[in-house]
Amino acid sequence: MELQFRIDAELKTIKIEREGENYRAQIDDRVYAVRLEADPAGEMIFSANDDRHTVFIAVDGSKYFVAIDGDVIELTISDERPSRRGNHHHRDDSLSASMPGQVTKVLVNEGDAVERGQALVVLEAMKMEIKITAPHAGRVAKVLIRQGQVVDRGQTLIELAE
Amino acid sequence: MELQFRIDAELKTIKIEREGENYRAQIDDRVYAVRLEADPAGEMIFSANDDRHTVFIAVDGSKYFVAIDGDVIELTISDERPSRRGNHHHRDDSLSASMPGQVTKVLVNEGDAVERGQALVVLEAMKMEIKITAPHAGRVAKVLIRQGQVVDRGQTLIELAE
Amino acid sequence: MLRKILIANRGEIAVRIIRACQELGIRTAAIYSEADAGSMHVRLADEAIPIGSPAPKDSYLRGDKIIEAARSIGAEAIHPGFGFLSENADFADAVRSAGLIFIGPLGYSMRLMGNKIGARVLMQQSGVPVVPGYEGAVDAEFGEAAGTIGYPVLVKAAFGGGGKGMRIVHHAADLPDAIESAQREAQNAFGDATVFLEKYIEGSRHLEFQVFGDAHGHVIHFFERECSVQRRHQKIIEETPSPLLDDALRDRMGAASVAAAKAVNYQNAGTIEFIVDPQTREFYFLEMNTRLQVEHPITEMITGLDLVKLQIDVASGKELPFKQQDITRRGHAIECRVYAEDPSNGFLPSIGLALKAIFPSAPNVRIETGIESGDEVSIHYDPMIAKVIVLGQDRSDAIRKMDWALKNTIILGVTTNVSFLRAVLAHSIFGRGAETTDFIQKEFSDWHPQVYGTSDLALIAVALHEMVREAGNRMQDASYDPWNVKDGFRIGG
Amino acid sequence: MLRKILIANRGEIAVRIIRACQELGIRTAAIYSEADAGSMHVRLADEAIPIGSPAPKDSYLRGDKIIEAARSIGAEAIHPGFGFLSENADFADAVRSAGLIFIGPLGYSMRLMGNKIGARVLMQQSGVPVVPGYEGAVDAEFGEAAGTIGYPVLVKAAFGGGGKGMRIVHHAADLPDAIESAQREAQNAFGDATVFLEKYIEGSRHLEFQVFGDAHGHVIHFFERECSVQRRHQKIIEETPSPLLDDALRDRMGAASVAAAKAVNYQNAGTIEFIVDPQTREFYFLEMNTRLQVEHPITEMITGLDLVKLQIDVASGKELPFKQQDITRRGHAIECRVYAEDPSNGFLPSIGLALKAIFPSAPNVRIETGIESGDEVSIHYDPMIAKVIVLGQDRSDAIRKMDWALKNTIILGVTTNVSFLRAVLAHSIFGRGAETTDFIQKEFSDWHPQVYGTSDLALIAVALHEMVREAGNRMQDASYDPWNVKDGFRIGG
Repeated sequence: MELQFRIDAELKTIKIEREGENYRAQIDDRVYAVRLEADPAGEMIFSANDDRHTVFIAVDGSKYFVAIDGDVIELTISDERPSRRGNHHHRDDSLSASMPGQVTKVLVNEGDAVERGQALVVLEAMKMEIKITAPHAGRVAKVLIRQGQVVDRGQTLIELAE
Repeated sequence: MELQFRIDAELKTIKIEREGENYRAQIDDRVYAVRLEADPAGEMIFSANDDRHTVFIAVDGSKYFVAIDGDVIELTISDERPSRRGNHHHRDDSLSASMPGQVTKVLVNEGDAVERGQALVVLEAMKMEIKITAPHAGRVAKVLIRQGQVVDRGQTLIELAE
Repeated sequence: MLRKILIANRGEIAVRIIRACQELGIRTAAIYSEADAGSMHVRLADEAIPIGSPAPKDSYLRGDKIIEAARSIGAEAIHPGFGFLSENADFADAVRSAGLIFIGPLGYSMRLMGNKIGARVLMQQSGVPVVPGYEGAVDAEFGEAAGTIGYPVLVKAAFGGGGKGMRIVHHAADLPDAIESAQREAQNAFGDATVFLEKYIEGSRHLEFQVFGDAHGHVIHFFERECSVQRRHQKIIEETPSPLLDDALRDRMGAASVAAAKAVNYQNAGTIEFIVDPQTREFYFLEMNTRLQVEHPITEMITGLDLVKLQIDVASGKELPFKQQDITRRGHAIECRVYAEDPSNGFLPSIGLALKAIFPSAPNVRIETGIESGDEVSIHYDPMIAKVIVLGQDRSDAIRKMDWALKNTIILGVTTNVSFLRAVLAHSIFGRGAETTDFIQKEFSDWHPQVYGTSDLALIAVALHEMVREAGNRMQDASYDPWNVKDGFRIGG
Repeated sequence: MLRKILIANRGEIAVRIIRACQELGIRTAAIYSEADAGSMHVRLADEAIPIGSPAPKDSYLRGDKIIEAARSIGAEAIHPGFGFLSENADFADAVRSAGLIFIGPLGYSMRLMGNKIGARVLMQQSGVPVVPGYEGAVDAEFGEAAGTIGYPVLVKAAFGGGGKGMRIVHHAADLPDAIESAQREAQNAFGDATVFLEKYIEGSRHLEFQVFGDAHGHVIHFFERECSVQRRHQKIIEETPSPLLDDALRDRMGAASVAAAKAVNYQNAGTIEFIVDPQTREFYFLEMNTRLQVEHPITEMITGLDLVKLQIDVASGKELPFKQQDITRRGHAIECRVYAEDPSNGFLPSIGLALKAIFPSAPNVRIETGIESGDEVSIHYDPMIAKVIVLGQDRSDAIRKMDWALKNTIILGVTTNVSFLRAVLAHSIFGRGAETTDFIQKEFSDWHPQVYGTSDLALIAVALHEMVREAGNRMQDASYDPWNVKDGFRIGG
């Protein structure tokens, strides 16, 4: 099985195959002999090249959250499979509200060129403001909301073009 | 839905029906208006005639374990449905080892009449002895083990006839 | 003993109060907004009453509905927790007018302490030092007063809180604008434009003393809490004892705290907040929090007391069962607040489903939380989802234990500050107990989580997970495949 | 500081030691029998080494394999826990001969205390009172000695334990038979037929003192534990302080405990067990347990110490970091042992799958367990599956808190003694602190769980569960039904 994930911005590929009772995994040119020791619900103990690790995994659609040695890593699977939930997901080029709230500011217009990390929209809920920023440089293709509007979680706010 | 359970030796019948969003349950002549409030995995909060209860449920084949207000109650479903696990179960008239161990004593012979609660077989494991007793009065139909034999959990030791 | 208490709050503090009541054999009633229908405090209470829509002003701030609910179910007392209505004097009065017990101080005490200018004056009269400042009413005199105090100065709203209506002014030229904008913000936020001046003490520390009064005129304190580790004016790590204090200073501040509480006839649990200048070791009264504090567990850890049980006893009219000299402490306690927020992105709240929430269990590790795996972290309320509290034999033992506890605090699905908290604990300034209120801002403005060499392991874990799941699916599919159920089923159905 | 420790044990004590090591940054290696491959201590350790088949003699008692394992993975020390090899002097010596640190006392001390006759003599020489008795070697003199002691007397095996080789004799006529059968049983069980006599004190209490020695000649004690609540000679509830002791008697027994430990050059954690006659308030040395004790957490709760960390420090050669007068206690602690056993059926072990194991989390409630939901409770090992420990402000607060904690200890799938423990806590004899070692036998021989009015609720719960499951199944079946996947699929496949 070959799987592709994004971690932060980076695209990573892992090949994994059964090898008798165990597994063989390859990432770039790094090869790991993997042994699954225990697999209670959502927890997993495995050894990779004889080092033992306990990880906790949670899945939300195409997103995987992995807790390992005290760190949490978020991976997004990037193959063509339909997601198991079917909602909450949006294409790469649209930006959605990460929380329900009120749009207090729209900082860009359609056609604007934007930098990676540039603030596009400000949402407010309770006493907190949240800035929605551009995940990559590009051009604003569509602005789908206006100031003062109340939006739901997951609602698309802006469409970006590469 | 009508379900029959054994609690200790007693046979109990409950009728339960949907009633809009809620349920109506009847046990003997006692009627309960039941509302399911929450149902996280293995836990359940419901109100029966407006009294609120939190219960924990675990199922093992035909056995149900229910923790309610600090007590644990064991119920065995007694309908004809095939069990979901398919093993671990034995008919009413055979007695099986409740633990793996060594048979240290066989106290009855085939054909013996036995009282309810009478010790039939003694098992030993670690430094503990366990007596296997008759669940009801009857006659020993078959003795399937001999002294000194090592038995597995669930292995049938004795068959009783009513 | 009370028989039934309504808890006018939600989240971890509601859960903590419910558990104390369960121990005491007191029945509990929860209230909940529509957003909280399935949440932990609702699941744990004996009864639960819906109180309105998610916005706090329509639910947890609806004092009228809450009092009505308490009466309708026969509760004898209301515990306000912290936040929401806990420092609302009108609510406290209304609860008492309705013939119920309010588990907290008198409305009278709350009002005196709620007005920061009045409180400053009262404290000075009671011999409690306050930050040098000016609380005159004439705008024209502010300039001269600021000159006398010495820049930088702080413009603060009389009825403010949470940093609103507050300005730091470094130069005399900026003062008029700062006063005007602070007044405008205060008017908007608190309905009162009154502001006053305080000297701004750079590099100061934030300490507080837990006080407790009863209805019989007794007030004692339960030592200090060091609360200097803050982000956006909110505490994230608290500890006790404070590494700054020696016994002499502790005694002086304790005596000042008791005097402050006595000045307002304080009853039940309260906290006197101080600013301490670590250079001069001078301390100044800042304000009083007239309620139980988020960080009360660290005081419980070192004193062995249960402050919530004590609140219930004292609210029922009992005398404090001990005197100042009976209160001893042992060990060193730390609390870390786990927030659903992103420390590498301005500590903005991160909301969503806590797919997994696993907390450590070990000797002298205490967890206070209002969520369990699968619970939603909602935008409507405070993003604090848990408190991890440890008691160590000494400070270094406590830090080590806290690091272990945080490493074993697994929250998946929402971004939290857990890794950040561990980084703060590991910082040398924190290590030598030298934290000041600007510590986080100065040392962690560029912080990002470091994931050394674990991304390969995460990939392997997820790939393994997919392999196992796929194998499981194949088995399940097979078992559900009608083609396999019976021979001869395939043709003709 | 040690870098890696092998834990030669299983279950909750292995888990507790692993967690202490994790806090200290020490790597841990677990060992496991085939029966324990997936168990909690194996999951938590950094490394895990299979050591043999399920029977203890083939795995957890295989000192040779364990030492070999420790050397092969580069562990510097072995912690034996309790039970298994923990009191085996030959194992302790072998570990040390292999160049490893044994986290426990010297083999020398274990041997002196392991011989009960020798220990009696040594204690008398050291001024520690022992139960009036007779340890002569000539059978013919037993009768005369028993007459002098006064009936009832206890015949005990010199190398015995767990009630084997022990007989209570009420009448002189029964003595010869009792001696003969005790000798036979002792020979079979322990390979040595030597027996001795002790006066049997009816209605006595069982108390013990936690002692700790270092390699520098210091020995101190950490107060007592009251362990009179026993079934089949096994403790099920322990508490500290003991309701029986006043400070004068506590000091005398503490001094005797330290003297006893010093008499055998005792190092590391140990426990001096006493019988106390509640009528005369006389105390008698019973035996020394030369290891950490199951109930050590209650001592930790009242003293604020971590005995396992202290064991590691002292075994590494460090001096005890405090003197007797530094040791203080606060509050009242209780431990309840949760056994997989049926208290209404002779406390026989009940083995099986712990389908669900949910433990309470609350301030001053500590859980020590080696199982999680889904784990097997195996016949091969001790049926104790968890310890629930609480610290209260006083005894009644602790009892109340323990009742709450047990009510919220949910174990489904195996029968446990949880309801029984709650019944014991609620008994008036326990309530007034008057428990004696025959308390359970006298008051609870006919005990059966009382399920008042909850069977209807259980039926409703299970019926609801079935309704919900059925509805879920219908949905799942539908989603897996290939007939629904596509129109036209039905005909011709």
